[in-house]
Amino acid sequence: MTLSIVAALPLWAVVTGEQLSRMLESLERNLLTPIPLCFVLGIVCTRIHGGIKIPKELYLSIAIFLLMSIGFVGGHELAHEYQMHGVSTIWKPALATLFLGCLTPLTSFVVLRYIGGMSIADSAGIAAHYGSTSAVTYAVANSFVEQTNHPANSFLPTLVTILECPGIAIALVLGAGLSSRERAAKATPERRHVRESKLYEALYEVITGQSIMLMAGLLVIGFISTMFMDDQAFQPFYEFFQSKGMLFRGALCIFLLEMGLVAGERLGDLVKVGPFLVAFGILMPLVHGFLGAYFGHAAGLNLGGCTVLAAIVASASYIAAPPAVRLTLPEANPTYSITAALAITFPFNIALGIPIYYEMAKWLGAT
Amino acid sequence: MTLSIVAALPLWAVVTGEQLSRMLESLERNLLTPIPLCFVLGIVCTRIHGGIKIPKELYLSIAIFLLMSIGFVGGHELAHEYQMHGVSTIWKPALATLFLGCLTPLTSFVVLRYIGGMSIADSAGIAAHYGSTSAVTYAVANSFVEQTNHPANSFLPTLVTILECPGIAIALVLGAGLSSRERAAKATPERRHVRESKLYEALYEVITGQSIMLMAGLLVIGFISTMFMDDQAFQPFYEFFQSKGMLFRGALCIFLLEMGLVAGERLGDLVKVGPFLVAFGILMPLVHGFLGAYFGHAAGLNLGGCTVLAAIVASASYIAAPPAVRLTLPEANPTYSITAALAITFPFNIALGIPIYYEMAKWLGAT
Amino acid sequence: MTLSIVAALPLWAVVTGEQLSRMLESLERNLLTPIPLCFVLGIVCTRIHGGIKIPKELYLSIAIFLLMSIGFVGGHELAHEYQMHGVSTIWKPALATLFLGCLTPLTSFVVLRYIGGMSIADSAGIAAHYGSTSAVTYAVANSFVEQTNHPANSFLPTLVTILECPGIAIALVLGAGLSSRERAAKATPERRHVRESKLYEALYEVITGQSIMLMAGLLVIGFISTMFMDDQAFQPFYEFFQSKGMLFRGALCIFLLEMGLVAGERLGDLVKVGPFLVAFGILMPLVHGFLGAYFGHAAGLNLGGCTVLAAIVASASYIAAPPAVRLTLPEANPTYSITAALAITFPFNIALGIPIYYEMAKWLGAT
Amino acid sequence: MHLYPLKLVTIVGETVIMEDIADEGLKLGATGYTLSEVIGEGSRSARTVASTIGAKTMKLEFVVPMHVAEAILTHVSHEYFEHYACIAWLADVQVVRGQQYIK
Amino acid sequence: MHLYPLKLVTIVGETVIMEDIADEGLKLGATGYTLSEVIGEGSRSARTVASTIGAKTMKLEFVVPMHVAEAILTHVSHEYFEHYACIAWLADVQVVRGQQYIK
Amino acid sequence: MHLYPLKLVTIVGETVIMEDIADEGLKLGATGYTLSEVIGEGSRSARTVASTIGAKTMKLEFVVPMHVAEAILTHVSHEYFEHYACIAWLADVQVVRGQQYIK
Ligand SMILES: Nc1ncnc2c1ncn2[C@@H]1O[C@H](COP(=O)(O)O)[C@@H](O)[C@H]1O
Ligand SMILES: Nc1ncnc2c1ncn2[C@@H]1O[C@H](COP(=O)(O)O)[C@@H](O)[C@H]1O
Ligand SMILES: Nc1ncnc2c1ncn2[C@@H]1O[C@H](COP(=O)(O)O)[C@@H](O)[C@H]1O
Ligand code: NA
Ligand code: NA
Ligand code: NA
Repeated sequence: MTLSIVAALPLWAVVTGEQLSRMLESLERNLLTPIPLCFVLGIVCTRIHGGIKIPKELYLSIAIFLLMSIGFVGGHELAHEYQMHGVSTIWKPALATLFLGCLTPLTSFVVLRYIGGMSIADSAGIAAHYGSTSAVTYAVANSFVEQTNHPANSFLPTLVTILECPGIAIALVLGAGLSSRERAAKATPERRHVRESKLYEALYEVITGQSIMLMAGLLVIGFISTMFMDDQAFQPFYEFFQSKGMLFRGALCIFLLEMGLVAGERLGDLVKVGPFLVAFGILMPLVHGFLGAYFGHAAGLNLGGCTVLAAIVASASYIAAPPAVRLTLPEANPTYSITAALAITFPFNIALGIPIYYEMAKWLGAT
Repeated sequence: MTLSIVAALPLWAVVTGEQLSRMLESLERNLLTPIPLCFVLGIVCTRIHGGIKIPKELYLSIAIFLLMSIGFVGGHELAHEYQMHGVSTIWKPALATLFLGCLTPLTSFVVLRYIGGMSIADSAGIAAHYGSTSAVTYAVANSFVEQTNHPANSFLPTLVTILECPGIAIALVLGAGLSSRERAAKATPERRHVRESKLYEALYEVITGQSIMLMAGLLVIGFISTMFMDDQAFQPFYEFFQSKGMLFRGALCIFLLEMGLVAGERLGDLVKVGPFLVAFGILMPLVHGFLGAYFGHAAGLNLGGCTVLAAIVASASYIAAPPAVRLTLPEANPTYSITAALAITFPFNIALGIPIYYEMAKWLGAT
Repeated sequence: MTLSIVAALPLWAVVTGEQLSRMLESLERNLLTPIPLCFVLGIVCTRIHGGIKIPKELYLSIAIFLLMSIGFVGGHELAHEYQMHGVSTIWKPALATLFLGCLTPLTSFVVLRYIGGMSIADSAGIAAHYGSTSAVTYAVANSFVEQTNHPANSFLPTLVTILECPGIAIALVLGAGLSSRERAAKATPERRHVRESKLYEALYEVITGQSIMLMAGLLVIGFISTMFMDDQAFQPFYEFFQSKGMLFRGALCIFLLEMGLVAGERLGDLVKVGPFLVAFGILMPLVHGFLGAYFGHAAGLNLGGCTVLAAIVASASYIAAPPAVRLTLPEANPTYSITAALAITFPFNIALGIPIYYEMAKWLGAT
Repeated sequence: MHLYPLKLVTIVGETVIMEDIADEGLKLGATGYTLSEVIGEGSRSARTVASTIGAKTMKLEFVVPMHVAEAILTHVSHEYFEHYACIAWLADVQVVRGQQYIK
Repeated sequence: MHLYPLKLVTIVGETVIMEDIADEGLKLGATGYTLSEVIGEGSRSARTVASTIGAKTMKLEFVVPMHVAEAILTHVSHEYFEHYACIAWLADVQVVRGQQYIK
Repeated sequence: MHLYPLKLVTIVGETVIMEDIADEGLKLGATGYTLSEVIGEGSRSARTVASTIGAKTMKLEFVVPMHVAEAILTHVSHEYFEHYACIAWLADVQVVRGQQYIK
């Protein structure tokens, strides 16, 4: 972990002149577009106690649509990739992603527990969030690289799917294991049993959760239909789901408006979580993002691909992780993890992180 | 009823060689597309206790959109047909459909009561479901024939609207009449009166129910606007509602995902309903489908039209029928009717039925 | 006030021959299109106790989408206007709109209180509705003028935003002020204090309400993104929100269906509100519409622009106004204001008002 | 604060009958009712994950004097208990300005 | 299992005032509240099929000691009963670890 | 009209645990339950305007005999009161054909 921080340092030393101005420009191009502006509108609205209320069902429906889209388009692109190259181009990035999915909950846990001095439950709980990924961050990163004319490799949605579960699972097992050892003395056997069954339940729910089922399911569906349908019949489905299309982009705007409303509310909790967690919510993604770009580049991803992989590795889950953590590690304070993931890391990634990962990837030599 | 089974028999005798392989191919073309695959995803998800949850409001909104689409496009096509041929091409298929709408609840009731030995209330309740139709089966059948390049006659949506009510009404009246005669001895006059008023209420609710109001209403609206608006102004409305468009296809995917989730749950009830009802849920649609194709052909429908008419006659309602039956025939066990309609007949039609009806129509000489 | 009625009178005297037949024709072109027909379907459905039920969340989602669309497209057009002409073409219409927004609650109040003899609370409550505007009436008027090939000036959505608040605020302050003076004798100081705090609360909620936040927010977002994004990246967002597009038109159809369902229910209350309010609900919009067309023309709007401004000035709010009035003027009977706004003025504007305002604008010389 | 003792009648049952019961309650003497959507599981009704088509459940409450409570419960028990999934109970409540809920 | 006797205050009324009443209840001494959407019909409020724009109704519950219950009911009765559609009642409940709901 | 005295157990708490508690209640002897979505504020839970991601709350009711009520409340109090936001209370009710809710 400390190693990777050291590895990241040089990057900051060399950020100068031209690069900085290019970053500012790409920042502007990234920020002054409807998607992040809707997020800002949401925050502003909450802070001035404005009246925007997105019905829960609209939010959930958009989430379903976005996950299905990412999966379907991913399956479609995967089929093309597979038809052209077999699995030769994919297996390395897939392995790298799996590795990153196992590494990031551990780096997060170590930093939180040993540098931040947080409790086992809190450390593991937050690590579960940072070990998983945020599909919306993926979508925003993806449209960023498309706007810079460096579209990511076609199989990136597949990598999002791979990154979804392992991090949460590892952090939960770690947290439950360590804290049960701590409690061992006082807990009755019966209560330990209850705890364990909740852990299995939560793990199973993570693995078969909505995000995974929809993304992986539609990935398979997109793959199969691309293989077997003729183009004309496939067209309307592709138009409906495609991530450059008006529905996806428009849905993202509304989704980010709601995310802004929620994040705005959480801003008040920044004081409660303290300066360490604020720093963690910004620096940990930078480290993870660097690792993502580094291993993505090593596995052969292009510039867009490295950027997007960095963004999803750096992102923190706020949909799948919270209920799983709440059920398994009830002593963990949900305010910490949700505020960090949603009010710090998410806006940081959307606004500044993605252009930074892009520069990182460039600096690493990705093209 | 037995007559029609006899009439259907020869069909099976001649299914050989080339026809079978053609059916397998069309099956593949039918099944390996997003719409049925989403249904399968829903079933798989429920069986493994996965986490997909479609908000009720999204489901209802999609249902509203689909019904409006079917009506609007139907009205638009009807206007074209009317402008070209007057009512000359339409009245025969319309009459045939009405006849089938009155026949199918009776065939169903007779089979259930006298072959299956089910109670009056259960027989009538299930007959109400099979006498009506499923708009989603229509939509899937319609996209099937479009994919085979044999689009159905333009006025098929009008026939769906005609088929919606009569079957339910006839079955409810039959069931209420017969079972009240049975109960006559023990029932007090006051209770008989309550029963009757519930029957009228249910009948009225069927006739003015959401499905009918939306389909018939939008049919009229589509008809009028086609007549009076110029093409350019009409265009955006047509794009929104059109059944080949991305919205309709995409909405169908999400709808079938939810149908799969519900059907998956009902699969557990297959044991409860017993082998007779499972057989009924497969064979009755085949018989009704054959009748649909036969009378459709006789009334002059084309190949696609016969197929779609067969599919909607063969389909069973699971939206309009259940509450009407529950209110009028409370002794009927809803598990029987909903499981048969939703977990047997619906998937059977989607997966196998439609290609079979297509072959039937072909075999009958439709082109 | 009486002055403006006098000013409107000549208009009626000159409606003859050719003009009338042209109005009938434009009426037909306006009425026999899906949007008003969906409204009629909703009314018919309610009156015959039909079963159409639009989920509340779908209605709210569509409202959000429509407001965002109006704002976004407005911002986009404003940016173009601004790039070409600076603020030179806009400031006059903006001032005229602001003036009308302050005038209409006063004209309404005076008519209701002194001609209609209604209570202070009721007069102010209804005036709050008529002082604000209905975004859906805007949308319908806008598509009307587009269909007549006289599209409104590009900055009309900006004027809708300006018209949203002042009318409600003025009427509430007026009503609260006058009725508190009346009550002064009997009210305890503590209760007066409660009343005042509710007034401030309600005013703040009007100014930061959902309609304003979404319209003004997206106006800014549309403006900024038009300025800073390149066309290709902007395209999908524009397609999603654009008011001539299929999503906007289709969403309007569903929205008007629900409006029809609600208005149909309120029709029964027409008897309760009495003939004066029915007349008010038709004549007040004609007066306000004339004022809108007049000042719009004076401020340099084109024919479409005058028509649309007249329509929005003539329209009455039924989303933002009701809760604000309920909270501030609890003695006001909500049946009066909502029935007038929703069951009289809204359908009158949709069906007859808009073509009349179009003729008014033409008669005033707008081109 | 003057409170008046009345009865709170609560009925939970399948959606298809609940609006009818609400209307019948008004006819039997209630001055109003409160209805809400719930998720229920009982001897005859099962909770279903996908609640879109599966049996839905509603909860209905009446604040009424004792004789109206009895009339409602008797009616519901006779007309609906046999064939529909439902449960009904009675509780004591003290109602603000309670006399106005007696017709 | 130690249970502590407290009062359950239930208020059903039009949505526009219910969040205010919830906040006022907290100020009058309640430690929390539970709010839910319902459909209601009463002497001043009518059930409307299309509930999107029509008057909506909410139900609000407080678990509180008697003196807070009285304060809340008195407040609601004075401030809201005259002009708004609402009903309020009181019931006896036994609360788990009930002391923590007394401020 | 024969009514049978039973207990109404009400538990309000964060959504993540409520389905589990419902199932555990059935195991402890309840014959059914009624669950609904609410909005809640308490000492450990805050009402959030944007309820999409924030902590959500549910209300759960069991109609049960006294010994089952005690078992459920003891269980909930031991397993959930420490770390989760929840409240639980008991009330007396008279249930129509109440014997059938005793297993
Ligand atoms: N013991 C119980 N406690 C609370 N609610 C119950 C109970 N039994 C049944 N219910 C409710 O009443 C509905 C119908 O019950 P049943 O007729 O037993 O299927 C269920 O869906 C539950 O919502
Ligand atoms: N007798 C009653 N029983 C149950 N709920 C009632 C009763 N009367 C009124 N309500 C509720 O209280 C709300 C306001 O009642 P009201 O002020 O009578 O219009 C209604 O919408 C109902 O939800
Ligand atoms: N005094 C109270 N009265 C009514 N409901 C309460 C009360 N306190 C807590 N609740 C409910 O119980 C939930 C959990 O409370 P708590 O554990 O205090 O945060 C809250 O979200 C409320 O819905
Ligand atoms: Na991550
Ligand atoms: Na049928
Ligand atoms: Na106005």
